Amino acid sequence: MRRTIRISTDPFDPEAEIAAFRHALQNAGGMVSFTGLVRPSGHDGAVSALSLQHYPGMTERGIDEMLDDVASRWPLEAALVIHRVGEMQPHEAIVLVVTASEHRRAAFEAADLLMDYLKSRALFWKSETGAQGKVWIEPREEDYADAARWDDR
Amino acid sequence: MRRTIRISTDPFDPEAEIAAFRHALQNAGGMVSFTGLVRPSGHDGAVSALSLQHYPGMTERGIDEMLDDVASRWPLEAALVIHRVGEMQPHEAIVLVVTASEHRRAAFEAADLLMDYLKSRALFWKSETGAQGKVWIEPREEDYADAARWDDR
Amino acid sequence: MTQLLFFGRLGDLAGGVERTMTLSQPHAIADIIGLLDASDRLLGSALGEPRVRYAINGAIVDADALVEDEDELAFLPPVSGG
Amino acid sequence: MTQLLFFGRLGDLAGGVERTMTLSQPHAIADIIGLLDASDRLLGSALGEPRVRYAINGAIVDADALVEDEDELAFLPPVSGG
Repeated sequence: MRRTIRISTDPFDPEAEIAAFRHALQNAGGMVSFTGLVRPSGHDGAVSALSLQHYPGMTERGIDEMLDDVASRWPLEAALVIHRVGEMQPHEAIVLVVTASEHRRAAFEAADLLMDYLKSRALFWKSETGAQGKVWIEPREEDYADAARWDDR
Repeated sequence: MRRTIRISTDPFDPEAEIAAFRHALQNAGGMVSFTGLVRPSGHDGAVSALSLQHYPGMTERGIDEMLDDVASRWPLEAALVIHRVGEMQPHEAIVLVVTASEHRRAAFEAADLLMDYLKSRALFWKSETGAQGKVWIEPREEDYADAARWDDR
Repeated sequence: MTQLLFFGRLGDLAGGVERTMTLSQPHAIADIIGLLDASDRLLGSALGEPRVRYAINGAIVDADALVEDEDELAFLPPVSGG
Repeated sequence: MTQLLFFGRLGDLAGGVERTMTLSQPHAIADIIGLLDASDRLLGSALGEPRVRYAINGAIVDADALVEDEDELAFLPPVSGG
């Protein structure tokens, strides 16, 4: 499985990344992408800024291990994970996951698992700054439950 | 739920469509896309051409009803379905489904259901022309099973 | 004049997607298949296969539904999109 | 010199992500938390919360793992990405 992991403070263009990913495919019949966006209204009314922190080196290693897991579960041709860190504005892309496989089910499930892991297990810390100051965000119960779906499969 | 359905013989640029879809979003936090591609090797070795036929009017109506179903199941901000018909070349995009919602699970499940339906229930007929002539393709057992997952939910 | 539509491999057997037929009175779809079968056994038996569905003017119907002149009758073999 | 890293809200409490400490001999992480707690109870109790995990040089370890001078010790509160 071809893989790319990129964590950066630079804004990225999700569709340019998806297009580059698609053009490199050899024999995939399907490609699934998930793009996470900064919502204009967050946990605390209007969000003025969203900030993400990571543990350089270790966060990348954790995602690389997730991709090992994904590669062992499904026959994917390629997978891509891009994650923004630092300060972000509403409507900007935070995260992009793209997967490609011969048949669609593998691509859907792999993208789904990667997002569940990125939300609740990867080493990122997210804060929102709104009217009431800075708030550190923790995964919702739903996010933990989503990630746990894959543990016994 | 904002919706777009387009069936056309014209090639389309999946990422240009995804980008336009994203730029129109108001408050979605996540966006899922599935792009189906003509594989260079098909059921019968190398594929020289893939052709899709539809029933103009009725196919669109069927997809519109699928989108009613999707809108009743999940709180989506928007959904897009583009499907090529006519003659296609390897690596070209056949189908694009994009969904957007506040939280990612709804977008993932809606895109997944739409693809299951498009594969095995929407009014399209697909043929491949290879070394052994023209072959009409039918859904795999897996495709019928995938679509049936949603019937009782 | 009734418009007949043959999709997928049925179009190959019928020699084209579209064909017209004049019905002096309403006929059940099963009867129309019988008429087509009389001139082309291969097409007739393909149209009668259990997995082929029928639509009159865009609505799915059973084989005993009546087709009138000016109707559009479509024969829909198993679909495959995406 | 030991490099300490405080992620997420722990960094707010510690007044920054990075801090250094000199350890003349190896200490268990629990002992280091005790040392930090002595000068800052708020930080100390936050570091000892059950959901905070610890990593030495990038490997997740328990609170009784020994930290040597030149090690990097990271305090990892509950994560949230995507």
